[in-house]
Amino acid sequence: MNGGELLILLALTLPLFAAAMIYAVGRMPDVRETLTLVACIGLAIVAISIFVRVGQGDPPALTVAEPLPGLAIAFRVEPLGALFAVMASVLWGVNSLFSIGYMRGRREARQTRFYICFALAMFGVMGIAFAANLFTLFLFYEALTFVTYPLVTHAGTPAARRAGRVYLVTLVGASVLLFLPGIIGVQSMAGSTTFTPGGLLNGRVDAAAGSVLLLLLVFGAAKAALMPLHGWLPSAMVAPAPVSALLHAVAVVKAGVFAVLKVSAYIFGPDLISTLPAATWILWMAAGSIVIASLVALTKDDLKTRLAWSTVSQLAYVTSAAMLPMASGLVAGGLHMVFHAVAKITLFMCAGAIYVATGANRVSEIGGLGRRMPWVFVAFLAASFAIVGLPPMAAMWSKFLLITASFGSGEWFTAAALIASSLLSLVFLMPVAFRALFSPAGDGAGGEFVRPGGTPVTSLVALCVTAAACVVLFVAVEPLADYLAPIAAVSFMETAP
Amino acid sequence: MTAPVLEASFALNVALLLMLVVLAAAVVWTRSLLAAILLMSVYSLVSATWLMVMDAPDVAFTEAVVGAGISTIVALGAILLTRGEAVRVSWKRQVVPGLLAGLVGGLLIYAMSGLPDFGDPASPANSHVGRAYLETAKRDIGAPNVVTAVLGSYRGFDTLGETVVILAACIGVALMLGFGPRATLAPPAGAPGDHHVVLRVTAKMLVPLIILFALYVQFHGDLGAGGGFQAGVIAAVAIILHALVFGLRETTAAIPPQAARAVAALGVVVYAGVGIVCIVNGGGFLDYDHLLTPQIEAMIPAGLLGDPDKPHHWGQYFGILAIELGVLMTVSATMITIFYGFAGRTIDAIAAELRR
Amino acid sequence: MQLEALYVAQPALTAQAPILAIAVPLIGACAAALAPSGRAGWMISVVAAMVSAWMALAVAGEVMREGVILYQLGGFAPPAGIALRVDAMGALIALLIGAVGTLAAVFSGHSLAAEVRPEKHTLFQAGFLLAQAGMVGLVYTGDAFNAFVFLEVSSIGTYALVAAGERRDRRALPAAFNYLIMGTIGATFYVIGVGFLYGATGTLNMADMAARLGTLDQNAAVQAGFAFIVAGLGVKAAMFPLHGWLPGAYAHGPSLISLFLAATATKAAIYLMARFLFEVFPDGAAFGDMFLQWVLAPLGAAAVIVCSLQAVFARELRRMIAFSSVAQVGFIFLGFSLANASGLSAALFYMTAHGLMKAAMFMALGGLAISIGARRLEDFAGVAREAPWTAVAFGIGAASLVGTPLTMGFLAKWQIMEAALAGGRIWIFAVMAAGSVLTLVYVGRIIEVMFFREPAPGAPRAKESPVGVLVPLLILAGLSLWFGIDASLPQQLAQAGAASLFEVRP
Amino acid sequence: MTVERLADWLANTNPGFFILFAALFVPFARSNIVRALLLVGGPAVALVALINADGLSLNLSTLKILGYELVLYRPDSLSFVFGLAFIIASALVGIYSLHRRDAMQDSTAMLYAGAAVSAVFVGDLISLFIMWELTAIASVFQVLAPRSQDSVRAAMRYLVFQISSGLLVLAGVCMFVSATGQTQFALIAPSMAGLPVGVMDIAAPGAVLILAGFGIKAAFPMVHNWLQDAYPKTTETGAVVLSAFTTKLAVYALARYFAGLEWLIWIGAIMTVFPVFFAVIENDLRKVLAYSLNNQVGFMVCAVGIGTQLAVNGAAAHAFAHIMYKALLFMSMGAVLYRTGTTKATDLGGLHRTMPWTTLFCLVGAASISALPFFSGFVAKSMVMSASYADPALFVVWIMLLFASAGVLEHSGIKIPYFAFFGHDSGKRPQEAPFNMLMAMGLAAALCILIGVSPGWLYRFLPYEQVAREYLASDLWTAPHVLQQLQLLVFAMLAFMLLQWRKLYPAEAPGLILDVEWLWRRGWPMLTSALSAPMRQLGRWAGGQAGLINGMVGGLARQAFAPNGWASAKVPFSVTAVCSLAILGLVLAIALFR
Repeated sequence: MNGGELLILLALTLPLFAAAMIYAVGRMPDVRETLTLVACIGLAIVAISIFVRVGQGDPPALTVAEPLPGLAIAFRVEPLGALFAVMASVLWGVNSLFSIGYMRGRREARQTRFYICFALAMFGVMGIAFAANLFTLFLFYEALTFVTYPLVTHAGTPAARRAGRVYLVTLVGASVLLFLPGIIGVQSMAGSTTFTPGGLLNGRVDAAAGSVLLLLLVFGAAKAALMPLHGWLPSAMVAPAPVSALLHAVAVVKAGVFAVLKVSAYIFGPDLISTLPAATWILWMAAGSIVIASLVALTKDDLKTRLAWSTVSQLAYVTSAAMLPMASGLVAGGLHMVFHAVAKITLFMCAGAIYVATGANRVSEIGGLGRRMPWVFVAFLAASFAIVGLPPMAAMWSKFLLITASFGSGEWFTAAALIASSLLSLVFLMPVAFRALFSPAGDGAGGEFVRPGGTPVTSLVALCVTAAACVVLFVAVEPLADYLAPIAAVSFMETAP
Repeated sequence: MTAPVLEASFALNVALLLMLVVLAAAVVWTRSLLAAILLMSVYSLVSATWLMVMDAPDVAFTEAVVGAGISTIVALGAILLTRGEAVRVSWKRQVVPGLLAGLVGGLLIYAMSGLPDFGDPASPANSHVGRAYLETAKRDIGAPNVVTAVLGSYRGFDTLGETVVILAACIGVALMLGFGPRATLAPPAGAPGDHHVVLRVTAKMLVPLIILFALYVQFHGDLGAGGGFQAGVIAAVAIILHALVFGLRETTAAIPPQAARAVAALGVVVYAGVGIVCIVNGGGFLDYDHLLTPQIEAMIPAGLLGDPDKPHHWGQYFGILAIELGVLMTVSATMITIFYGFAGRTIDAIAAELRR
Repeated sequence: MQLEALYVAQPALTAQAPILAIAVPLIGACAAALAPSGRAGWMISVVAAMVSAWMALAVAGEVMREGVILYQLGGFAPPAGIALRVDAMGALIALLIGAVGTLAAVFSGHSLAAEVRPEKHTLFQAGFLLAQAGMVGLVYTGDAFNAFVFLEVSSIGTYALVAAGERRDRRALPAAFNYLIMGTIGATFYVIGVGFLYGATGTLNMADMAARLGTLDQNAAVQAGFAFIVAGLGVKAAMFPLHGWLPGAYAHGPSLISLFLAATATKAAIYLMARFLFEVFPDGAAFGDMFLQWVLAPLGAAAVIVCSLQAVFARELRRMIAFSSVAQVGFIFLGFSLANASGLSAALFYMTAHGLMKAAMFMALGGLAISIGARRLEDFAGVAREAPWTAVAFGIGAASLVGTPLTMGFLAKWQIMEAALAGGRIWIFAVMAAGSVLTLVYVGRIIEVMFFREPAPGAPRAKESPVGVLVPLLILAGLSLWFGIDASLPQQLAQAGAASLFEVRP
Repeated sequence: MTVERLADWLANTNPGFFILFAALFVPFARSNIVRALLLVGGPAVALVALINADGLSLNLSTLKILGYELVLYRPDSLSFVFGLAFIIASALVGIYSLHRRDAMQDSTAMLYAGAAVSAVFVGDLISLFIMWELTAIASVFQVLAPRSQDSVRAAMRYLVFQISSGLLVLAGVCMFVSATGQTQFALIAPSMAGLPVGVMDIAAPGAVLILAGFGIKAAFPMVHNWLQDAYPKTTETGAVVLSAFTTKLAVYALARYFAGLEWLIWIGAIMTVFPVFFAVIENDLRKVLAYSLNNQVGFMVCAVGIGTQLAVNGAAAHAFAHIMYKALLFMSMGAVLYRTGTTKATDLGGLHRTMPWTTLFCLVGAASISALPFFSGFVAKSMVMSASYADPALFVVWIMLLFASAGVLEHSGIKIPYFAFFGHDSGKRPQEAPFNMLMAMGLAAALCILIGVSPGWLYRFLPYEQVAREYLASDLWTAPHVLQQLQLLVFAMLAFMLLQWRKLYPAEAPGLILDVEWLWRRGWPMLTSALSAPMRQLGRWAGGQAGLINGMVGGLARQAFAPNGWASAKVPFSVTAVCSLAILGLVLAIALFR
């Protein structure tokens, strides 16, 4: 077993091991949470090592088993996956920090199960990130659905159970009805499902079959919440804030768009995508998603629901990116995946911090709160800027690339949707921070803190870190983009004038 | 039907078949279950006659014994436990099934056209395997009755299976009816036992005779119609007669239900055991030619079984004999078990069980 | 795993293995019937079933090495004598029967005590062994009439065995009666069909029959025979809408029987139907193709959709799973209806997968039934907390049923769907997908209740299954998982079996 | 060595960055001295850096991002004059706001100034966009600073306009870049007389979008309301900050990319004219200034549109002068607001008694905006007027500008000082403005006078220095020029007095005057309330279509398959038996007849 295989194995087993250990020490909260943090750090180190190796042109690979000939459980890391893994593992750490404050602050029940499921979710994410073929990706993709189900239903209320049912039915239903058929279609057309640079199906399918497969695979990745398969995401907001933060802003939904990106880059390839009419249809759907979800977000008073709708809109950015018949779109999508994750997790953590401190979860209740919770709302403001795509937030770059790519490929419709959605995001996000920070005190139900002392310090640290990351990544965009360039087989240095 | 000759047998055939049709219609028609059972018994008898006319004595024998005999008794026992009349079913609910049955029947008659003519010597049934049996049975088996040769040896595995089916039925009945409280089939109180003295005396005389006949049928199977199945049923009839006349307690004292079940199982053991012995002796399962090892054959006194120099089939001979014994045991014991199962299960006993 | 390298018995024993796989449980049944106590009966049952499974394994190895095995009974060459004729397909199904039978026998030690009156135990074990012997015989035999005999051997006993569930659930009696009537209709149809074929060909040996039928596909008697055989086997295989007997029989019978029947009974009938469809009747006969395309496939699809929906709305857990079995038969028929090697191979694989997972699910319920006599779904609320291992094993079976990756069920669905796609039958593909979703819905309901719901106050508390139940249960669940990761054993057999029927090399 | 390197570094870094950098520390400055040092020091360093800039060497500082070359610093004579003005304004603002201790407002004001300075010095479209958006973001905090419900709402409206502008620019830039691959303005088109102005062809892809984006920021007619809406709602310092940068940055961008575009002439002309009417009747003096700001920017836009070397000079000079005197005017009004709490004309009057210095500085500002000779306005505006006069085709425009000049004289030059400091005595006797305010005002006033008296100082920095020198030498101080301006002044004064005396001066509307703003302030809520029902419907649909399907399909299925439904009622075996017969018949029929 060489170092690369060991690293992949570590990345996969570390979360599992952590889950087992957390279970074992479940009765001792301090040990349990220390353990979680240690695991987070460990996983982040492993993920970063893999990231570095990929950057050095030495991508780790590992084949675990081959249930049927041509159907292997195999891993092979490529830049997008490495980036995804680093993003998820690092944010897991941040989010764990946040969770500790949140869960203790709320005195939530079943905390051990909560941490276990998080660790298991990371297992799923690592598998998705490193999968060498669609089948393996599917495997972990499903695993991720199932291990996050207990988190969605964490509250155990009828509403939570109902949301959990919607969650499962939509995600697994789409997987079974669309994604899996798509994979089988790929397998039967190409004889394998291995992610191949330049596109596995490129040159092997005609436009009709390719279109059908593309539709199946893109809509099948329902975690990407492309309308009309987005309903699960807002309803999953019954989950505790850390779950919304890590899973429904980062891991789960990003697994969806990650799958879409992988499919686009490695199963179809930019060349094939550019010839498929279905890609255009999906672009239209995505554009519709972007605008409609933003409009709906405007009408939501519940903060987390509003954020969830914004996520629906933002995820459609990445889907659009994957469908653009232009290689640089893929890079834009990959970047946006990361940048949006950092921003959205901040917003959700802020929402959680507000909730844990004051019990307020509606936009109309937070007027003037900013005076007592300045850090939270400043972070919220920064992340809002990032969602809108304003400098100096990293998301500006991905949006810029995306719009450029849309215009470059003649998809002005997508570009218009992106512009419109930016403006709409501005309208539904900015007032939150503005009202909290700049309205006179006592505008809303300010009242006393539910939790003495307000937001727990660990939570505060976590959200400030990610808010700062939004800015830091603005400067670090260039290396990231260069890192991702191989997935689209483009080099910015060469193709850009 | 190449030549439209109105032979006697043809007329007989037509008459018998018409009777069968009428009987079947009557069975469907009548709502009295008792009448239906009796009509079915008659039906069996007529069809046995018809089979006889068709030159199938073995089948006719079996039909007479099983269809007209034992199943009637069992069915009679069964209606003791239920109502005497069938539920009236609205004719409307019979329309669709009736039409369907008519349709399928019509299709079947149409399909008959694909079958060869009756008695056609060139028909596949007569020219292929059937012909082979006739040609080789004597040489391979040595049994004069080809039917027995086929049942006992060529297709002995089928017969084993059928025996097992009977054992399965035995087990099934025993499982469902064989346990739990029951009234003994004693003579009703107030009716003195010697009331049926003629019956008793006759029965006492008949039972051994029936058993003897059963043994004849059993051992004559090699030569003529008969064999373990028929013999088993006949033997069971003797026991059942005993129970009917002398009361279940008397009979169970002689042959306990457990013993009957054990014999049924042992019958199959005997049958299958023969097969295993063949294997142990180096042959295949039920390959009677390997039943007797040369050492055993050497122990048989010369001349006992005929000229040792002529081609002989002792293995086949003993094998068929042994399996027929197994069949006899299983069949008779099963019939007795079934009878035991039904007999004495009065409504009261079932109610008591339900209350439990 | 390379089956060719599998030598589990002496060559002399291997040569006799096909008949021993049948005869040992047969004799074992007699011995069990004679056994002095239920305990002894149980031990006999376990040993006999185990030997049968062992022999089935030996046969499977031999088949992979040698191709088709012919075993002449009575030393007579077919068509005069009866012969066992085992190909890879039969070896696979027999292996399934043997394995499930063995584990079920082990399991019965505890479950019978809870569900069947003590005095019936010996006979019950005897009936169970007979059923097993009958099914192996049915699978191994190369003779059409012999198959009928074994069909009856396997059925007659089970009617009563289902009825023996009456101690716990009085509805077992009408269910058994239903089963008896329908089973008999099926068997009668079958034997009438065989009669037609005999009339047309003069032989009962399937291979011989196939050879002689080659030119007879225009013969009305052959066509009638075909109709009777497929309809009769359709009843036995619970082909929609002839499945009326199944839900009751599975839901109300004793756990042992539910599990054994669910895993094997319909499989054996389907297997026989496959033999007739693809081997006995001439290739490309119009009626065969028409049947596959216009009867079997639509009925299979209807089963998938309707019975899955029935399962979704069922209230009793075992009934739910029983409906699911009918739906799964539909999946298998869909695979068959593709009428090519990959479709058949996939269907065979599916049969194996379904056998293992359904056995696990019913066995888990049986294990729970020892402590709680629950029927309704709600009664199982929160059992995962009280009986985690049992619940997990059930969950694995259920996951396989849904087609969760890394379970055998996934690979099974995958193969059928891939075959459907390769065969250009998009609608079958779509029905499969829709059926999978419906499966997910009802399995999701069960899992949610078992794992995520709090038990109702005052409800009887479940207890973890005893070791005697847990061990076979976990083995079954483990097999579902193991073959989900390394499916080479069933895959090789299924592929070889399908290939030999369609005479293509894999 | 180190000193050299430091100088080199200074000379090669965008001066705006120093201000941005300094701004980051402002929130953490606890002591007043440090704060003052930062607020003034940042611009000072920037000024040093700017003056140190080694000429016009291209690509002084570039950065590659995503394959595009960002030119972070590319000074030339056009950007120099704007940058200089911004830096000076930034320092003035810093001084002016020293009396407040509002870290948020100070730091964002500085960020804003820094972004604006950076924006004029960057050399490519992408960087311009980034800075463009930064000014928008940073400036909104000025509007928020009063921390009232009203200001939050105004801030939202303001931000929507600013970000819309940015997004239009972004869309245009993306379109342009994707079509041409070119981002550096210096490389887009050949320079005009050695200076890259008006580099973008309006027919180029995305150019219209970019122009629209610039237009919003320049407060083109119909999209000007954000200005009048937001400025008067700010704190006393906020309006000063806002007035200095945003619109002038837009003018710079217009000059850089669209100089010579004929549309701009007319847009500018209209911009100069229409605010006059509103300004005359407006009661809130800061709002009057906002309208006048609009009007002044109109002159610049018009000049940019004319696009001759003289016109561009005029635009730049006017921008420079305007920043100074408009800041001065807003500062004086800010002082009034600070001391009296209002800037309503109806509530003020007679403040000169207690606020003499403020009155004086205000008068300097008024004189400047009125283009009184020897004040800065005259020096700058003349150039624009001459440029328009030079082309006979633009006679109408010249008339419009003339009218607007009279108008601005009336409402800014006379009305503001008159109503605030003289006029009827309101009885208010506020204190003189704080020292820091006075100092800032004094510096601004000094600059106004300096430029007015010695225009050569400003003309040196103009984009086309040679043309400016010639103009100074031959045109500026000619009699007709000066006389014309004085006549205008005298007659406007007379008219004002006459009207005031006869009580014919239009009364200040005490309420809120809504112009096209109506569209945004009233129309938008009406639109949203009209749309909210369908939107909610949309939301319900989008959120609940799963439930809908569930309801329909599930209902049907439930009917059929519920334990008592028709499809799951227990089937008696007789039915199954009949079914088996039916299937048999079916298969039989198929087999027999196909």
